[in-house]
Amino acid sequence: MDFNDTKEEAAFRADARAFLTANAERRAGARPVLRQSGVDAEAVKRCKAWQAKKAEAGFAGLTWPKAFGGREASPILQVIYNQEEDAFVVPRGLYEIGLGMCIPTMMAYANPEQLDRYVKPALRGEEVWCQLFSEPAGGSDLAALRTKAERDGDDWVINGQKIWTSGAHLSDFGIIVVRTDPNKPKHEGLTFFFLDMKSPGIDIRPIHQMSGARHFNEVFFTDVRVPDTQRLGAVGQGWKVSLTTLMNERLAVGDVQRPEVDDLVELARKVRIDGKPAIQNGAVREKIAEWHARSQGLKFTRFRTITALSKGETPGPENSIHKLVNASKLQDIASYGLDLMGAGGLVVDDDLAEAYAMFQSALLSSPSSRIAGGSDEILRNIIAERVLGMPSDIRVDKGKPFNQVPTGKR
Amino acid sequence: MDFNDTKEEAAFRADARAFLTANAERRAGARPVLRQSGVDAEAVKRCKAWQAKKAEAGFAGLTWPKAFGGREASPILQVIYNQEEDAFVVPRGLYEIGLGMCIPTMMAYANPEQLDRYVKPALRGEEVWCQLFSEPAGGSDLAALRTKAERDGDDWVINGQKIWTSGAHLSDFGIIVVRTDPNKPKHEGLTFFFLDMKSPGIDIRPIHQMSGARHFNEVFFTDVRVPDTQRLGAVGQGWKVSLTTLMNERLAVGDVQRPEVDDLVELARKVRIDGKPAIQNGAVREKIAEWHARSQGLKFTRFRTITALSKGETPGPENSIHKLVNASKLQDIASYGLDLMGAGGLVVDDDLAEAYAMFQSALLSSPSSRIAGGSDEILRNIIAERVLGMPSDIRVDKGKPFNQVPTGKR
Amino acid sequence: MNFDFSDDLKQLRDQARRFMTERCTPAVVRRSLDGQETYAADLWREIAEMGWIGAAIPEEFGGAGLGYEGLCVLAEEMGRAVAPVPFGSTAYLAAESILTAGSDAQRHEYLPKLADGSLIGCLALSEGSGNPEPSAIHARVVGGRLTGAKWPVADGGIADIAVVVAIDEHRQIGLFVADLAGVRRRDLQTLDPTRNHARLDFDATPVQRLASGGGWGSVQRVLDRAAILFAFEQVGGADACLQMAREYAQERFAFGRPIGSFQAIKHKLADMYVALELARSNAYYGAWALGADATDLALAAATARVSATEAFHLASKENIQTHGGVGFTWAVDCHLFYRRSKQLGLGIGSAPFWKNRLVDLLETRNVA
Amino acid sequence: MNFDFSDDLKQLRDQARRFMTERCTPAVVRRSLDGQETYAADLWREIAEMGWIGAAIPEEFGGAGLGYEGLCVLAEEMGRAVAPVPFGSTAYLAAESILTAGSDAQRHEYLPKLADGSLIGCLALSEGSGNPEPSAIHARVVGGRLTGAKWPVADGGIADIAVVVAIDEHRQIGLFVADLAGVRRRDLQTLDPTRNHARLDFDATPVQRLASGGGWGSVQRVLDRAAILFAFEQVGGADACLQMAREYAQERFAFGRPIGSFQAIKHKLADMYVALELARSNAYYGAWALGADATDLALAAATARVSATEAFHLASKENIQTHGGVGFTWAVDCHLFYRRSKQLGLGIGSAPFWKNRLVDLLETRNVA
Repeated sequence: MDFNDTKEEAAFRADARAFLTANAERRAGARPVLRQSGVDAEAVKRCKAWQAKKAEAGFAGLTWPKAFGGREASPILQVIYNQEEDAFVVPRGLYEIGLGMCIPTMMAYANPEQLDRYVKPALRGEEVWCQLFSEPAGGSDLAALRTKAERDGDDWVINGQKIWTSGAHLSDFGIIVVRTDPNKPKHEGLTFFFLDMKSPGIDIRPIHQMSGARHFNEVFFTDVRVPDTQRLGAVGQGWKVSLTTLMNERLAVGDVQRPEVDDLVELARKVRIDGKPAIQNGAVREKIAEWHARSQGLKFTRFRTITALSKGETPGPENSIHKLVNASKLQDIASYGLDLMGAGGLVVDDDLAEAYAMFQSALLSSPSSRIAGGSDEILRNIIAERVLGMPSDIRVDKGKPFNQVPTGKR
Repeated sequence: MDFNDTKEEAAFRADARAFLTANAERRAGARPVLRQSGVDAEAVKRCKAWQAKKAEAGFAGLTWPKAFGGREASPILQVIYNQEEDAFVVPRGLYEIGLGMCIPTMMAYANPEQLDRYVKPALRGEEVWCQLFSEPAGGSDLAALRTKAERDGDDWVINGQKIWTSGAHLSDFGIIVVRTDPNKPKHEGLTFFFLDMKSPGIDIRPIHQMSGARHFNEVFFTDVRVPDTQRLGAVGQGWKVSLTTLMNERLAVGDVQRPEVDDLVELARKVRIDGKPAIQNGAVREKIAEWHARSQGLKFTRFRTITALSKGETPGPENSIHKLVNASKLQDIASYGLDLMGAGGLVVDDDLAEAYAMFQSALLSSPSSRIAGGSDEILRNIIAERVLGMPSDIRVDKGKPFNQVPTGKR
Repeated sequence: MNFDFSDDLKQLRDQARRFMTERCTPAVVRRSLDGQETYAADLWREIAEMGWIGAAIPEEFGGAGLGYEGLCVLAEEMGRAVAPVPFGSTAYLAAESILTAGSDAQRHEYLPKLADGSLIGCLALSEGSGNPEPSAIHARVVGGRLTGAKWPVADGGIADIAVVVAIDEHRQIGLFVADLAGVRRRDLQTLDPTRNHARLDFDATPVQRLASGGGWGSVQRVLDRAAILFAFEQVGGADACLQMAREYAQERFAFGRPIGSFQAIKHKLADMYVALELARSNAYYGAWALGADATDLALAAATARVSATEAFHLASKENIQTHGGVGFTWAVDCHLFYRRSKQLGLGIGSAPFWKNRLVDLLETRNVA
Repeated sequence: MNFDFSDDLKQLRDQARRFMTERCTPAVVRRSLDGQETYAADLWREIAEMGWIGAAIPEEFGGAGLGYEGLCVLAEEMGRAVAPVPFGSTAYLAAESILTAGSDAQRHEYLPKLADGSLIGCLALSEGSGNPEPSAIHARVVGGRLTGAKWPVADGGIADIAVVVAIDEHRQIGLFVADLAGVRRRDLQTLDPTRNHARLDFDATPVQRLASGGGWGSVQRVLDRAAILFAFEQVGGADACLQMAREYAQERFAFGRPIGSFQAIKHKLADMYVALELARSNAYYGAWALGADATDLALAAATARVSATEAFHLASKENIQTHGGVGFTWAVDCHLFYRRSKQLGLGIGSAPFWKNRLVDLLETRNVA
């Protein structure tokens, strides 16, 4: 075992740090960066400027082919860049899905002219992409989507509704999977496209979350035309293409969410139990110890994944562990921190709330963490089936034409 | 709300207490009564003598019809008798299944001559009964039993194996459910009998549990003949009869298992953390509080059930709560108590172990509590389906002939 | 033994449930959530007219004299409806403080007006972060005048009077009644906007001391009694969450079947049910202890509070989880319960506080 | 970065796994369980011959000089096989104590014999109930002679030498080596009969002090280092349980389908897997810290210990649960792991002890 960089890695790390030092501000103080309300117009400008700079310097799309502006670097260099970037304040939240999921799908399925047209502008941040998969009736059953596309000459005509689309209102293009044959079984009647988000007939409405955030959207399609040339993969092969996209989702690693254990330690030094700092209380200590062990376990599990990556191995669904453990831990730490504050924990006013109100904020945002991008229950299923080889759930819809599968009232 | 006895209840309570005071020793000291190794020959004698005395005095079969030696009393009187008996040392473990499950089933299905022959001897403790339902291949899927009975003249001939039969080696008679038609779906091919446990062809072998206990048995049947007159219910109606038996199982309330929360409090006063009694440690206190709240919740839930009973309502599967909560609590308290003892917690020698080794003993017996008589998982299913109205699990064996249902290697 | 509410009280419960279902709809709750109103004043007036605020106040002080079991039954329905009214602050805290610690004159002065809704009451205890404890009380009464900041005070922004925990000239803890007219107040933003919370800045405010409200014991006594009533509100809220989750799980399909047919959901609901039933049983015992002024009232209160806080927290968060994506939207009602769960769970001391107190009481009992 | 064992060590692991699978079968373990033998002496001899006991002992003291990562890899396999041998007592506790606290002469005297299996070692720390702490040490050395009772001592009944924690004439804690020939011992009955445990009654037994074994710090240092090796044994045991449960769930049918197709079982296994992977990752970091003698070794050790204890406890009890009825029989092997889980979990201080220590270290680190 060895935690040191190789010579090549060290050189790259120095380059990255030099670039960041020259172009960004070092992070200081403990105030967490919260992304409650998504990205506003000002933030969009900052994001665009930063992405352009990053691409210019060759730090965007590190692992991508050189032909597309990348460096064909090992994934470990991406990890190193991320580690370095974490120490700086840089604008985020606009390109993760486009560059992490949409463009990789394009690279696997689009034709050379299309790649020529779309990849570099995306990399330079000039065009923003979103992903249109989820639907109201789908939920955990992602493939149970009903938005339909019907062939009309050289075009397809899309009608229906997508939901949970991050950044739809800021996007230029989107990738979408739709049902083109409802008489086929669920996974077989789907087809995949990319489309212009400014097309006539697209109506985007932000979703107001309980946390106050509004970065997800509902997207309604009324007779939206997409040329057949923008189809990715064969007709009826949409599910296969979607899996490519989703595979890339699992590789993307989320932000560190606050409060972390250290924030709880900080709080427990400050609030008092029976006149003494809470951190002296045995119950508080046990909880801190348990969450610390879990945090460290996740951190080192990621180190093991990075090691596997750098040896050219593909990390498996073991990564599901990360979100499964983290989301509940966040909710539990948030709730427990508030318990330590007593009634004062209710208050979120800036001038009165403890710890920048991050515990309160996490209490309200953590329920979505346990659901979005694969619920706790789905993640446990994934681990049981794909890692441990358990049989899949009994599928009553298997092989049935999609339009004959029972549906509920909700 | 009122915790006082009615006049009738108070009079009965006084009677019961007088009977117990005259005939049994009051329980003293904290040493728990453990039933690790079942009932030995000496204990059988004591059980028989006590049951005879109880029946003589009219405290056995309180709720049974007078014709069978009962008092036709309200269930609340049974509860009162049990409360009183709990304060005395009385021998237990031999009649619970016979009187609680077997004879009630007989009362529902046997003919008058049979009841005349069997009920009173059972009530007086002269004859012991056992219940032969579970099979190795069944487990939670109780009805998936394979022991078969074939008609031969006026008899049926039984071949196969039962398991988890409490007290089989001490029993005179047993009730048994067997498969009489393997071509019918699982629940439809069963038939129910009672039989003489001394019949030729019955081979009884005790099961050695991890806790050291041996009160369960395997029972092997080789060409065991049972007259058709000992059939209970119609041919093919065995499952329906079994449900009568099992319904009575849910009404039986288990012994209080030690260690209880008070035992943990006692231990926590004695063992030390950082030179101070463990009970001063915040973590220990939180756990005690949580378990106390759960214990009390169960106690008062039982009070609510008793109230319902005394109003003539039938308690529902809500009773499943009791075993579900208690079994895990027992395992958790046992494990935590040992944690407080540190390495010393390993020791079970009588002269050195803390608290009569009841924590160690419970660590080894609690796994069976979480499984026997309905596993945690089955109990959650029962609560979800029968109390909360959730749909049943998808049944792939539904309607299939039993001999075509897939089986595994174990 | 009869461990159940009387038929009369069951009728009261059914009546309250019907009334709240009709008048305290989610739309009403959301008017407070969205800041259109500070609390549901119309609803509050109707509740007052029915005599519910004074359910446990003896008739001689203008109450309905239904006893504590009556108040418990109503509390459960307030919780079930996430009612945006100062019911708990007025009935469980202010009125109870005055009833248990006030002189006869004080009772006659305040209780009839609290009972008929002409005064809203609150308890001003907290001074910022931390659970209740004597050393955290700095507000001080000198010469009958109170100075100090109290926050958050539930319903402090809409209350007419506050029962204030403060220290006197001799540094002894006492309970004091303050008229809030003229006191500087500021509404606070909190996790649960459906209940008003304020910061009260007392500056030589004239107060009168509750006759027997001396020492931390008198504060704890108020909290103990309130804990049982809070437990009923929490049980009501938890029950509502379980019912929402049940219905959703039966009606929502995934993979061609109701999600309630998946064991992950079934077992989650079973766990919610188990926690709720344990909490309900402990709350029932608390109701009895409150009515009978039992010797183990304090232990019964701590036990009920610990169970109920756990049950509502579990039910409110797993109700969201059962709902999936829509569960965490503003438009769906799940979060109303999740917020209220924390509001009730922190309000009079959080779970760690009550667990510690429970063991204090267990220790005393076992020694005695 | 390379956060994985080297190919050489992976080979060692595979070799050890094959060897243990073949030689340390359940039948061998059961000979100790049933009391037919105190420990698997033949197996122990073979383990010694392969040089595993001295894996981390430098070659100059007769060891294999594989470093700590080598010992970690072997520890995992001992845990997986529930090995009924004094590996931990000899290699992680006795040899490590002497290596880290002994003089050069002491190292030369004992380590080669511990490494080649001619001496079995143990650590005599506990004096009855309670987790390790200085005030619980009463055994006393006066004039080079030790008096006091130590129990339970893992492998104390079969060991040749013990490293004993005792106080000296100046009431200072020290580490002392005692030859156990002639010391009165009594084998104890414990939760895990597959490991020997004894009570040692020292009565003016001659001992020699380990040169730098002074103060509680030296004891804690031994425990810290051992905690990482214990964590690997626990990870090995937890992994074995998960594999058993997996296989059973795939092969056992109920209601016409493998029980592993029910979410109740799937999600249980997923939870076991998650706990195991977190524990494994923390143990890996511990292995690195041990090899590098890192500054945060103590924190890494406490973290690894907390995770591994939790993972093995969970895996061993839920493996039984997955097996259903046969799971709690004597004849099926599930209980071997359940017993060993508690043996390893209590042996060098239980979870509460290590959680408290973890936070001690966090506090120090955050202040620094």
